[in-house]
Amino acid sequence: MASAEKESIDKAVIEKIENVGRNALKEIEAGKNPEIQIPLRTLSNVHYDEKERLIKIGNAVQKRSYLNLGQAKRFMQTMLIASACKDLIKTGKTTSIRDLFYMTKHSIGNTQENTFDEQEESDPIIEDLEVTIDTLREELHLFASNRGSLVGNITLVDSGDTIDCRKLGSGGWSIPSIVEKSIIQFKDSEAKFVLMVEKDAVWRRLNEDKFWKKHNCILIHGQGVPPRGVRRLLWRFENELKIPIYVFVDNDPWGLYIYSVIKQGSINLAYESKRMAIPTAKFIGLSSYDQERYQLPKDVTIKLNEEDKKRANQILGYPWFQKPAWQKELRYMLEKGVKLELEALSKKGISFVTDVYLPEKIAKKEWLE
Amino acid sequence: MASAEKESIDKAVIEKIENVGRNALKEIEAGKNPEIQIPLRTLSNVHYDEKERLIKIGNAVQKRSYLNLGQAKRFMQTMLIASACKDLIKTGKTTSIRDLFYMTKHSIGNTQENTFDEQEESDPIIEDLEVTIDTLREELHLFASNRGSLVGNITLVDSGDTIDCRKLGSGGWSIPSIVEKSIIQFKDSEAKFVLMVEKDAVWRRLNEDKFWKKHNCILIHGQGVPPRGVRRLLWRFENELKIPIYVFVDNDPWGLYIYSVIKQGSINLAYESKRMAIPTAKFIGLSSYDQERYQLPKDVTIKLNEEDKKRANQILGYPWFQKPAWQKELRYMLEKGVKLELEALSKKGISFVTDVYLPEKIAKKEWLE
Amino acid sequence: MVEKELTAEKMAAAKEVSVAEFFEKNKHLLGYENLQKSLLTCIKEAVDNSLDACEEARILPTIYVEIKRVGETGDRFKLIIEDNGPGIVKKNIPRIFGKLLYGSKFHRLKQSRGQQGIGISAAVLYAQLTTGRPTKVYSRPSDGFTHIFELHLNTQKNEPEIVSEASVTGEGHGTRIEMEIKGKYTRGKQSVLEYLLETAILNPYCTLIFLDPDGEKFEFTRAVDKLPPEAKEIQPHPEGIELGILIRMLKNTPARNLRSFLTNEFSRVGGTKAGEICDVAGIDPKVNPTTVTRDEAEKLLDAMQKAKLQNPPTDCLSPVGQESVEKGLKKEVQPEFVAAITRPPSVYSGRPFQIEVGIAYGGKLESEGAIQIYRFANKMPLLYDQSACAVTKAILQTDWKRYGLNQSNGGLPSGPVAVSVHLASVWVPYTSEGKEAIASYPEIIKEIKLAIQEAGRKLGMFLSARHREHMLREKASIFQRYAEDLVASVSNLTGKPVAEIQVSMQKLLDNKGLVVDEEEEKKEEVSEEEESADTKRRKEYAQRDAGEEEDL
Amino acid sequence: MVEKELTAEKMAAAKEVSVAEFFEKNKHLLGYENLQKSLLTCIKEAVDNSLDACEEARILPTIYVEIKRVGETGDRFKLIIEDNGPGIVKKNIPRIFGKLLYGSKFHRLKQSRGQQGIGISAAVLYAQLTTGRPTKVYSRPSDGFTHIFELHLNTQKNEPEIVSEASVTGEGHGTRIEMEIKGKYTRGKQSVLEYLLETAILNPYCTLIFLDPDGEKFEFTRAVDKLPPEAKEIQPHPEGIELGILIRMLKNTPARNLRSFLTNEFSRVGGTKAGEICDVAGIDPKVNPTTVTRDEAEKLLDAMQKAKLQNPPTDCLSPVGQESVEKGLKKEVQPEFVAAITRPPSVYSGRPFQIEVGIAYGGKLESEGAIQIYRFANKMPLLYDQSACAVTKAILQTDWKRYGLNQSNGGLPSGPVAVSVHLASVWVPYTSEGKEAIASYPEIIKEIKLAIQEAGRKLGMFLSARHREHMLREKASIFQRYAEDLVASVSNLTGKPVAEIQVSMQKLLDNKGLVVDEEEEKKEEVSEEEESADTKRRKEYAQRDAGEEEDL
Repeated sequence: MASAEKESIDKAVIEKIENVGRNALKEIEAGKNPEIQIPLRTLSNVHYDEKERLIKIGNAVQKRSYLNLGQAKRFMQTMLIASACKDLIKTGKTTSIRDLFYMTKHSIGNTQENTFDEQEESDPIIEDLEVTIDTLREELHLFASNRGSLVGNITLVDSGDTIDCRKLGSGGWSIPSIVEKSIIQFKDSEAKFVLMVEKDAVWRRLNEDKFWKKHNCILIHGQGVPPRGVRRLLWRFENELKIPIYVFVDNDPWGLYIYSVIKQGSINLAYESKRMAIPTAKFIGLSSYDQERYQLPKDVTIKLNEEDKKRANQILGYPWFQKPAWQKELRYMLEKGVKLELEALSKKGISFVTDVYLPEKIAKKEWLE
Repeated sequence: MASAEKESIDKAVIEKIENVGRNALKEIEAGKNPEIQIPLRTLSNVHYDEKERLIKIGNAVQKRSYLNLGQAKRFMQTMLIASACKDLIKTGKTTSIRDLFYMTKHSIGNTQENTFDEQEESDPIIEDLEVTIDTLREELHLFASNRGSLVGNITLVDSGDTIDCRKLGSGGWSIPSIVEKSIIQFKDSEAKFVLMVEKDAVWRRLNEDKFWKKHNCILIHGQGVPPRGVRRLLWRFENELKIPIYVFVDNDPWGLYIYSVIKQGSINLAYESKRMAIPTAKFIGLSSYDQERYQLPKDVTIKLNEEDKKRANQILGYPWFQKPAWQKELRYMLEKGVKLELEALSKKGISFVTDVYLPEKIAKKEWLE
Repeated sequence: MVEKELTAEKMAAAKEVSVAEFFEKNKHLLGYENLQKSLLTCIKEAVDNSLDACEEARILPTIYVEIKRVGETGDRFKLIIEDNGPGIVKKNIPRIFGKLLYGSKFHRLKQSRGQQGIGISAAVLYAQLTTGRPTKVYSRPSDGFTHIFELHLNTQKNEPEIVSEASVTGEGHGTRIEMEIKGKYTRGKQSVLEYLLETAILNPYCTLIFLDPDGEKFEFTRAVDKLPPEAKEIQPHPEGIELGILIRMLKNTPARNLRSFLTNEFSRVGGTKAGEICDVAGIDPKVNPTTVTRDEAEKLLDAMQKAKLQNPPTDCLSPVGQESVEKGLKKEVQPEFVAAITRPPSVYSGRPFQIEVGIAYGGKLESEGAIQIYRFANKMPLLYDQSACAVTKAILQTDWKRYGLNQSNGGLPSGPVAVSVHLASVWVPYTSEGKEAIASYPEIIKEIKLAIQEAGRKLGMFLSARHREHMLREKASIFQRYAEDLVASVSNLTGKPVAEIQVSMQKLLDNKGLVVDEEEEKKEEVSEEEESADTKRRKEYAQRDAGEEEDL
Repeated sequence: MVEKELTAEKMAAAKEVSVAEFFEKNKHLLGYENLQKSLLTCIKEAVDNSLDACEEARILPTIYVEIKRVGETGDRFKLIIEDNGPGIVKKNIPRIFGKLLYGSKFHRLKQSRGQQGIGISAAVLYAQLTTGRPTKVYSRPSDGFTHIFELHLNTQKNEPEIVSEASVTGEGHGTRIEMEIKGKYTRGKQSVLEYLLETAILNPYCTLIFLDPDGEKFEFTRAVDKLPPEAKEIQPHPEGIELGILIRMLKNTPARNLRSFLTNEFSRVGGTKAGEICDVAGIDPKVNPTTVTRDEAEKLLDAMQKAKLQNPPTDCLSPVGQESVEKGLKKEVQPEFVAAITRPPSVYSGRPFQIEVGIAYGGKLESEGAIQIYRFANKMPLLYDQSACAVTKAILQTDWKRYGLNQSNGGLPSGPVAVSVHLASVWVPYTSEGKEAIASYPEIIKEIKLAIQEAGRKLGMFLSARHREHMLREKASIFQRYAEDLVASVSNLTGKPVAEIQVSMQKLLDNKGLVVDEEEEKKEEVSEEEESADTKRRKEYAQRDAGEEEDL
């Protein structure tokens, strides 16, 4: 680990965490109701920055105070999490958010009540802390469970180990939750682009066909909505290697939303958009128009269910979905009433996706931006 | 790929698949109702072989014929899948079971009906075919989605690439679905045992603490119930490297069942037990007795819910759960009415599991067999 | 505080009230609750009387009904009901229409629509109360004249008041009534039209013509040229007698001794039985009935009810008959299938009754929602209070799934079905004076259920035959449907050309496609079930953590 | 087939039926449907009469009720009802008990329990019908004697038959009735005990003593020493008059001219109004009423009903009063809280009525299941047909959640609550003669709902005060509960010792813990809500594929 840099970050973060406690203490000693102001992570407090093409968080805050029936417990929990994070950083360990839940869970005094009952309670408090002191999850020495794999024309250094991603066979490299420079460094890459695939089965097909070798690229999947680690890695590829990111997802509202999250950021992590969103990312497929374009048989389509339709209509209304091409794409999907999964391309032959679809799309620059 | 061996396997499998079609044709031409006999994969048709310590499939079969209203469609589907698998092997491609679903899904004649509507329909047919012609999933050139990662004191060759698993940083090697000798070879291992962990967060903690280096082992997680690839890999480690497999799971009926699956096989894949079950595998934790043994605070326990209790009572009745130690373990869990997750160990300190728990268990040989 | 106590003397200003005053004040008890129901009740009383009179005179009834709007308020109607019945002799006209509780049917034990002598005079009372107008009656009793009366009802005296009276020459027979009332005309459920339709369903031997206030004409034409059998009057049966009634009969009998009292005034009591009864009661059969004391009467009643007597005679009943039930449903409902059952007579509380049930299926019947229920008592449709009626209860207690219909737990069955249930009895036990629902005597419910079951079995046979035919066609088409893919797959697996396999396949289907051994089919299903149980187990386990597969 | 046509002459054997015969045959219309209900009806008719008589005589009622088993069949009972009322003068006794439709209350417009003069004589008829026994009446009408009669009712004539008669010296006043009937004694819902309990709830100025067939004694003791106000008799109001009635009144009036007819025989019609009405109708006010024609009467009625008249006088009503409603519920239900409302009188169809509502909460009331409903009409409990009653409908139409109770959609509210609703009126519109449910006139439903709302608001205030108190206590304990962990965390974050922070914290809690500004609290809750909406969104999205987190 690049320890000097790491140490200075750790020190700064501890200072910020301690400030939270100091402010509370000041108010308690002054006989005031102690209060924390937490930037709001809601639809109403994010906006789409047209210039930077990012979702950004606004200035609205929620106040959380102790002497308030609905907030007392959460106020205490916030301090508890802050205190635990300080300890974590001090001992130089990194742990999962589930671990942190167990570390801070205990019964309160002599009651039957616990500080936390479910991880669902502690996770949002961690996010609250991140956004309040403007610090990354990773800087708090925390990670979520990881997902996603990588192969391709690049060599990485991971915690000091050199990994040649051209030689990882069928499995590939598991992408960890924390991919910051202090842990992962890039070395020796000839890749011309990154192909980010929603699903691992398709990734596997592409890897088996050595797509990344033929087309000289890095192949990544995030198994659904890509976790922070994958998003942050993509961001670093784009920024450090200066290569484009192509996103290849199911043709349904969820797939398109994954693309939007990669490209523009998400509501919940709007405060991290600058460090995670990639405005130049390109949507390579599946498009609602691909069925006609590639003459896919009708029977590979799946009817949109109520949830799909609801979600489609919901994201149609988001300010960052107002680009005419996106609206057209989504409305056409709703009009046809069907969705397409990536696997549907297999109908045209097992390696259709590798030999025809992707090369054509990239060559023709047929993507949604 | 070790192509000579592979080719001869492929040829044998194709012959077996074709036989299914030939038998049907013979009956059709003889004016008889064509029928397939499929070994039953049910609780009633498996037994526990005390000697081999494996769950084995019995001789009962279900008959599936075409001229039977309830079976006609499934009979046709079975032939359809067999035919598609033949094509797959002939073209030398490997694909996911989801891909196979899409490849065989189409509308029937001029009707609105499809050959398959959901993957849930085609998956059991694939299993039927496997067991009927006594062939592995992998030999049919099929894989399910993969899960699981590996680090440790071993070097592997994966599809020709040499991978040093000591140098995979925090991410590790993603374990593919197919780990047969023709694809993965072992090279250069000093590991003294394999530690199979249920959860990736714990695996990550152990990897960060370089547990595998300190204790000279291979570290694997299967993210829940280990998929075929992980089970087959464990089996090969045990058989080829002659090192013990330690299983480290949550203390709940599901965790114990994962151990049983690894050790003795499962009902549904009873016909594969010989190639997947590892009777020497050892249950290292968490045990219901660990709470007292390691003085874990009460508040890390979680109450068993109704499903947990139902499952516990169900597996208590399985013939292969009749060993007194297992019964005692499960009954004590029910009696206490609580379960423990692996993360609970963090209460004793972030690296308690690495520094204290596992070394002690292994040293004292305190495991359930 | 001390209350001033009044003496009873001051409160003694009690006086007698006429029954007409009572019902004038309580007209809702007779079906005059609201304007819509009042209009229907007036029509119903007149039409029921016409039908009764025609049947008694053995005339095939033809009845004309007209409703006209009067004035501009929208709530005034003139009603005209004319029949081809026997007419009413001149001297009886005023009291039949102008006096409550006057009639020929009250004391008779014999099936008829009207029972109390209250219906038509209550309509006259209602007309007078709401519009002040007298009711006009034209009667031609085959005496060469038409007698025309305009009548009021004096409520304080419960006696008719004749406003005008005339007799003109006129041939033939029949009765025509004209009255003016306040009311409300509607269509749909519980309307005049529905009442006439249902009347036509169960009384297919009558013709009904209806001219509604909008000038639309409806004709329900006779489909059967035979009247139901004539009902005979009978004596009461000991089983249905109460002590108070017996005491009164003993006091009023013309019989000279107890034995002849018993044999003459009760049905099913012969000389020997009468002797036995007196023996058991310990009373001399020769004693004068008027001297029997209350305590003796009690013993006598006990003995009468314990004696093993035959059921009462059933010629007092006039069922419509299986054929007419069927024909009525056929002509008005136009279904695909009809089954009807007339049960043998039975008895509740010593009173004979008989159940007839018709079930119609398909055709013009609505296939969505609950089945249609037509309820009849003594050939009259019951339009209100369906849920309180014994008929509905019997239908709810029947397991209709057995007969091939859908039925949710505790609910009415659903499907394109109409069920008509007719209770014929000398005394219909209504739950209220509005004559809207039959009380739930266990004997009655039991008989209705038996009749429904008999007819239901016929429906079930019809439906299962239809289903079997459908299944056979379905079966053939299913085997055919999957054949193409099956053949293509087998061809790919074996290398044999599709065309050749196709020929063998078609031969197989033609020979065996429709005649698979049922026993075999069953056995195979069992193992399929077992298979799905395993699938279920796997799914259960998968619930633990969606996305995890056990070992797929 | 040719039918033989009978002449009308042969069918003319019509005859008159007495009202007693009618009700003997239709006794279910009067509440004698089954043995259990018949027993209750007999008791009820006697007790209601006793209460009416006492109130009219301004005597605080004390009523003794006894039921004894007779014989061994288990279905025979002797009923004894004795009161301290004014008694009945000797000459009236036979007809009050032995003649239907005889009484002082039928033609009066004034609130009382009995209305028809049918109740107690129907009980006598029922006793005679089922056991043949006469009813025995002891009356002491303050004339120094006790008059003792044994009575039957001659049904054919609807006249009393005196079996025995005697007068012995006896002081004081009161009436005692003894009758023997067939019946069935039960406890629980719709039982005699329930009837007496509910009577005691709404009539807390009476004392009831009951000895049941098992010898158990129940006493419901007077809690109020004041009778409700006496009801006065009034004239009818033009709004409630029908044309037929008006015509009859015109014919029978002693008034010499139309103007005085209008002012004398109707309430709220003064001389000026009478003149106006005649003007509008176009009839000379000096005309003799008996010469008014039907058509003129129609115009007159129209004018009367269009004239703007005051509502009818309301001294014909005798509400129990808010205080008594409260005291009655308190003494018999023993709740934690009671609220009662007596609404001002209102009018439906020209008839004055008044609603009283009491709501009891907690205490001995059952906290599981639906609330208890007590329905009363003219101070009498209604035990049957709850679902058909206007009271139930009004309760269902009320939004009880507003008053702090649970209520599922379209259902009765639940909780430890009893609601008593009393309708007092000169004419209670029952849905049937069994006097079991109040008909759903919109005016009545509206008044009931208003009364419930008024009382409900009081209940709501009580419950929310209780809730607030509970919340304050809860609040203090919550802030205290989390303080330890909070202090420990802050100490770890700041390095300040726990003990020191603890002191500041405790000071803060003591000062501010219970007095947080409500406005502030509200504002903060809003943002918390917004936050949870976001969480919800994330969860929705997570549903797509369980196990996937968006970006955690």
